[in-house]
Amino acid sequence: MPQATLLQAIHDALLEGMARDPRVILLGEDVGREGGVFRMTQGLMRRFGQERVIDTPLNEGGIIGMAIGMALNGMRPVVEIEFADFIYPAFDQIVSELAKMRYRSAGQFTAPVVVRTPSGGGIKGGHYHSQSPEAYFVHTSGLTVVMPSTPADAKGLLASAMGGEDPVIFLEPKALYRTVRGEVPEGEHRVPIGEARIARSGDDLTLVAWGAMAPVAEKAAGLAAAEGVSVEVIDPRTLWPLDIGTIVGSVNRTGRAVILHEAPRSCGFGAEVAALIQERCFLHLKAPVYRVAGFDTPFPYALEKSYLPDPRRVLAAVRAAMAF
Amino acid sequence: MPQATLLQAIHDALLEGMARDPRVILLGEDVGREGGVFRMTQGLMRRFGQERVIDTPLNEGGIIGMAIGMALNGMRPVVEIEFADFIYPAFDQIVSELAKMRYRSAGQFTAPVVVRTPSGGGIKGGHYHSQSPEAYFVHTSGLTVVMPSTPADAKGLLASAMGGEDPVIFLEPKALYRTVRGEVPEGEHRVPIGEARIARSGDDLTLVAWGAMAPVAEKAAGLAAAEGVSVEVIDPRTLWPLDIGTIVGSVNRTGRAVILHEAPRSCGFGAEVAALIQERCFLHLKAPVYRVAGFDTPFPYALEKSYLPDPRRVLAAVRAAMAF
Amino acid sequence: MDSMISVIRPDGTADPEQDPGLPEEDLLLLYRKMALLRAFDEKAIALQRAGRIGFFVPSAGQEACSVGAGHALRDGDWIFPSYRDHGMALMRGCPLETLLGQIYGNAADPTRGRQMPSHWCDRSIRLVSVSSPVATQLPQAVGAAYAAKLRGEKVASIASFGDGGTSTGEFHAAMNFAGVFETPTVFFCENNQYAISVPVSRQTAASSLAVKAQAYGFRGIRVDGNDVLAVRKVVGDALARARDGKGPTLIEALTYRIGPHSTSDDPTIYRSAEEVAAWREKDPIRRFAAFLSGRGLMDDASIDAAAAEAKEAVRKAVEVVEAAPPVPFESLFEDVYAELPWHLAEARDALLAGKE
Amino acid sequence: MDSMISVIRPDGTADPEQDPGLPEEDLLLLYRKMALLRAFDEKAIALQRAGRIGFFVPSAGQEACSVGAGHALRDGDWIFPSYRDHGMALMRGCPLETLLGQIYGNAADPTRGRQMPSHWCDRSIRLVSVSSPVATQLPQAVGAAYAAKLRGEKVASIASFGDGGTSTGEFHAAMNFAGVFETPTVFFCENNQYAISVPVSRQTAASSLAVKAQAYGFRGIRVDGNDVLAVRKVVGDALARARDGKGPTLIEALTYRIGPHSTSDDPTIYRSAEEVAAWREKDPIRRFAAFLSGRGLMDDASIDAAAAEAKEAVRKAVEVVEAAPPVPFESLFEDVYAELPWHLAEARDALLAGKE
Ligand SMILES: Cc1ncc(C[n+]2csc(CCOP(=O)(O)OP(=O)(O)O)c2C)c(N)n1
Ligand SMILES: Cc1ncc(C[n+]2csc(CCOP(=O)(O)OP(=O)(O)O)c2C)c(N)n1
Ligand SMILES: [Mg+2]
Ligand SMILES: [Mg+2]
Repeated sequence: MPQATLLQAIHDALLEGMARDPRVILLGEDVGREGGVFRMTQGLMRRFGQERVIDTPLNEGGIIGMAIGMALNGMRPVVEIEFADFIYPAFDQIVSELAKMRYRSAGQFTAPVVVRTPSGGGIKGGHYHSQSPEAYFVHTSGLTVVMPSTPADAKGLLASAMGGEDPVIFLEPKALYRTVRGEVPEGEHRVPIGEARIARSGDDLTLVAWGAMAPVAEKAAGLAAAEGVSVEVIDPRTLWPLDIGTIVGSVNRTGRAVILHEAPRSCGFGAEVAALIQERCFLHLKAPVYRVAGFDTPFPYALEKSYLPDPRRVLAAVRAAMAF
Repeated sequence: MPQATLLQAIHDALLEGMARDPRVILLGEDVGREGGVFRMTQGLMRRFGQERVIDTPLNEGGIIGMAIGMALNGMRPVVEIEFADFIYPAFDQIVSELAKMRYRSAGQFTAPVVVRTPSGGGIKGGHYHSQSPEAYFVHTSGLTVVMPSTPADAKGLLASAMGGEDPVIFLEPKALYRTVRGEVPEGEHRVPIGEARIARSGDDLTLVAWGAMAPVAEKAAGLAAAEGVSVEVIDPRTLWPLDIGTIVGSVNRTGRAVILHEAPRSCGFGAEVAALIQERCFLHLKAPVYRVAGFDTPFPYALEKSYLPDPRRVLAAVRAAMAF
Repeated sequence: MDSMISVIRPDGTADPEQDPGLPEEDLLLLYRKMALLRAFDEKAIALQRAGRIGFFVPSAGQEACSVGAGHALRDGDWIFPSYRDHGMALMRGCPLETLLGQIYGNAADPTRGRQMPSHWCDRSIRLVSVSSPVATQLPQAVGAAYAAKLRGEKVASIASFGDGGTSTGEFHAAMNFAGVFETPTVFFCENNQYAISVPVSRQTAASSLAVKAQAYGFRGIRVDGNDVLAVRKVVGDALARARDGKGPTLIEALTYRIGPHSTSDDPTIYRSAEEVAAWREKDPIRRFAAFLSGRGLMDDASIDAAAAEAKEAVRKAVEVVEAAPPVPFESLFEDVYAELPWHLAEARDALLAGKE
Repeated sequence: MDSMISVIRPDGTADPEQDPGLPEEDLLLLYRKMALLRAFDEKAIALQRAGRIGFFVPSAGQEACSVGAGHALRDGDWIFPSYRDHGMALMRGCPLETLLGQIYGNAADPTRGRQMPSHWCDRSIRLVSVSSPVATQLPQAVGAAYAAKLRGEKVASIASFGDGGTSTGEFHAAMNFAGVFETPTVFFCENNQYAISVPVSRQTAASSLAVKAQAYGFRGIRVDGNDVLAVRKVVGDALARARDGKGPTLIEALTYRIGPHSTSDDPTIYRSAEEVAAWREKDPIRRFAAFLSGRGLMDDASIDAAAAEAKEAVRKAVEVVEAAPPVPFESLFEDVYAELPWHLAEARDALLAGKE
């Protein structure tokens, strides 16, 4: 299997999806002529024409609203929101429309739109080029929320999202775009929505992390191993609906859990995972479920490194859980 | 002390706040001539003039953006969003601007805006007149989130919000507007932000509930008492920053906790409260922290009664916790 | 652009310049549907007052808008209506029982009681599910039209909304996208002078709503919204242009909501009795009746008969719909996703268990 | 409305009809500030290329806009800038060290390294904190102006933004509110032809951006944005009208961004070399130099001297700012609320403990 970066893997999923299915349309700011600010859609407009790869005016609500209308009328739009931080002008279209269309029409109308957006920190982007908004979308009933951390998963999950019947918020860990490489199956490749990936097996503690925090978790697990602690790392990949079975199975075995994410801690998705674990694994837990997360501040510029969880902070939580 | 409904108490806080402080300005859709769709601001435009009680065009982002600008320039705007369900068009102004203004300018600019909005179900309003969006705002660093459930708290907390230096999302349980009455201190009355209220004392289990769920919790506590279970009911009043001390003190004593809210369960504010309790009270817990909440569906119209938690559903969770 | 197109002149005759020249049967159809719509609204309000339904959004006074526009639509066109456009649904053939089922929210409702009354939809006529948030349907109408254009279909989309809707961010986005992508979209603004209590003079300082089209580089037209023939003509032309690849149009239909904003509203707070009375004089149904009488197509007897017929049709439909059982409890958890996920299955099972 | 106001004519003389008639010292001040802005931008880009700062948003080619507008402002006026308006800050007296401190994000930054470079603010000149989300500052500018009007102060607010900004919902909201409430607000749109890679022809189908003002019932004006005197004149008039209670104005300044959108951008992907070269010919600084030379106010020597002086000022400021230490770690948790809440105190303490 060829090696690819996360960015290449997503690009390939888009290209192959468009080639396979004429209903697939890309739209967003700068996705056409420029090929996207991260060059994710480079070459696609030349190949598929400006009717199918659309440079839009600067209005995210318009982009997602238009995509919903396309989807109602049989297309498979894949939207790019330039940065996840700029998804808020479209929040109403997402929460009021995209998420509720199937329910409110009792299935008469559906909007299988995929909303791709670069998420998270790590590029010194400050407040507005670093946020991790997954919790907002997990809390919005009707949405599927996906966040891959490996190139193969990125390709396979995006293919599944594009082929599915439900709207998907597809969060891309921009810090990993060019920094991770991995084997990626050529041609059609699907990873099912709703199945977690066990990134590393272990016996003493379960560490749940997604997006750019998955490799941080793996590094922390390496540090812990050096201290004799065997950490299992689970990357949910699909944040919602969550593969709770895999997590509960692991925690029931290890008896300890730490959740790791970049987004601010309070009311983050880690709270939900922690709440679920303690509900379901109560008698197996030897320590509280700890959370390591971004701080409850806007995302800072100069102090980004202090803000973002690193393996040492994770290790401190692992130690605390082991010592409890 | 005179008796008042929740609606009257809020109205009085607005009226007294405007009379006391010429910097206070009200703005929103229909708040002027009509006095609001719930008649909350009735008579205020006649009294204070249409410069200070402003009927705005239909654009929530414009309303909150304008309020931010007023606040930057020394006013104390109090915004009404007609229903919490219509706050999403203003989500960008809230998340990107209101919540971050102080941080990003290192205190040079601040936006002490109060955003009032009727929240929650109970009026057969379906998808778009029933939502409880508190979790979105708790997860947004920089915001204070308040939700009273008694007339006295409503008046006192709104007065504190209007007199404070931080932006406040003030969620009003519309189901209680005219259905609860209580004593309300006359004249200036403040309830401090960040302090919970113990609505009922008990020894066996701690039940945390806010907004229109607080009276439901009290009813459930009554049912439990009939079964010999002594339930302590805590109404946080300020959802964020949360009065964790009061909750932890209670749970450490009772050893059991149930969280109750109307919003969809997953990634709701209940998840955060549950996560915090298990982190801090682990060794005292005799049962998992349970959650009773709205379902992870859009808010339904016909089946509203099945959707909204009622005392019997709460009682089932209390029983489960006691039997664990 | 601030002038207004009318067809039916004060003397009750048609302006030959603008007359859409509809065949007699269509003229009578328009009348019958307007009468049906009025009967439907009156019944719905009575049902709400009687506590048999919870809420309703009437369109009395605006019948010429939705019926005239609805008549101009063709099979294949997409409809993105507001909550005040059940006239379009009736015109396109949506059964009374579908609309009534929706406002009852029982098993007669194809949408399973999911939404508040007046938030209907009908896939078979491409009438998209009504949403409460004002104007969210506008960019969607542009997207549906774009898809049709991409596939080379000669169909258009119509988005309808109120004067208040023009202030939303969605209006701006949709108009701008339609202009840039030249989509076959008709923006149909029913300017009924108020957004709940806010008069249009406080909604915008523009000289008209139609003039706003200039900001997006396409045509804006003002039409007399109480003149069903004028609406039919202007919307018909705009749809034809759209289907022919000539791009979008904004239409401002000047009209008036005779009744309350909804059954929750008390319009006497913000409107004078004189103002309402003046507009009652311009009642679109009576005005069209006068025109038809002038043409010898109707007389007092057939006018009464049409009203009676409409009433009876509504009464019958109410009977059918009231007999339907409540929506099944389990439906609460369905249609959130294409397939029921584990967490909703669990929630349903727990609730069912607790119920026993 | 689609025509354009200029002052400096092709022959380098001023059109007496439009000439704002500034005193000589002001003319020279405008020139010096434009030269300073150019020197600042060149240095900042060099610093970014050298890895000494992380990012920068240049304004080269648009100096006449921000400097001309900045000169028209008075004490008490509010500024709601975009990330490309550091010229306004310079013009209003914001020290170079403040701007440079911000792009370094170290202890020399009054905003404590909180934001990306080019997101400055300065309370002392009422220049509000720049935000990345495009156009969010527009309704805020309306609110600040409303507050001033309510208190009877004779001040105005200016909001600046790009051609892309006109597509946002915030532009629509702000323009509409300003029209309805007749606030003393100047909407200053620097149409530099692109929103990153998207040309203005794909941003809107309108014949100009200035024409959009009609949708809101107030004046829209187009000005030559590479002509500092024209900008000074048009913005000055609009501000004066605003302060006098004559309401808002939309100004479209036609200009061009000579460099990349930001240091992260490669404009060669979406613009031709010829296009850029043609606009380089219209360089606002050289054009103004020609005018000043014609008036006998400058010559080659004083032009060179101004450039050298600007360079030296920037060099010195960089020296000062580079010497500053990093921002203190604890500041991460401050300014989220007026007072540090328990959960942030706990987080800070835990992190400090873990660090040891
Ligand atoms: C985004 C949003 N904000 C507020 C409301 C509350 N609301 C419902 S209808 C309405 C007025 C709409 O007026 P208009 O667009 O003129 O339509 P009309 O009701 O007159 O037909 C308002 C403010 C809403 N539904 N959506
Ligand atoms: C709401 C939002 N969407 C997307 C972006 C990403 N973005 C940054 S600048 C820009 C283009 C802005 O163009 P314009 O308004 O013309 O200003 P210019 O940069 O040309 O001065 C875009 C799309 C953003 N900052 N905010
Ligand atoms: Mg209206
Ligand atoms: Mg631009």
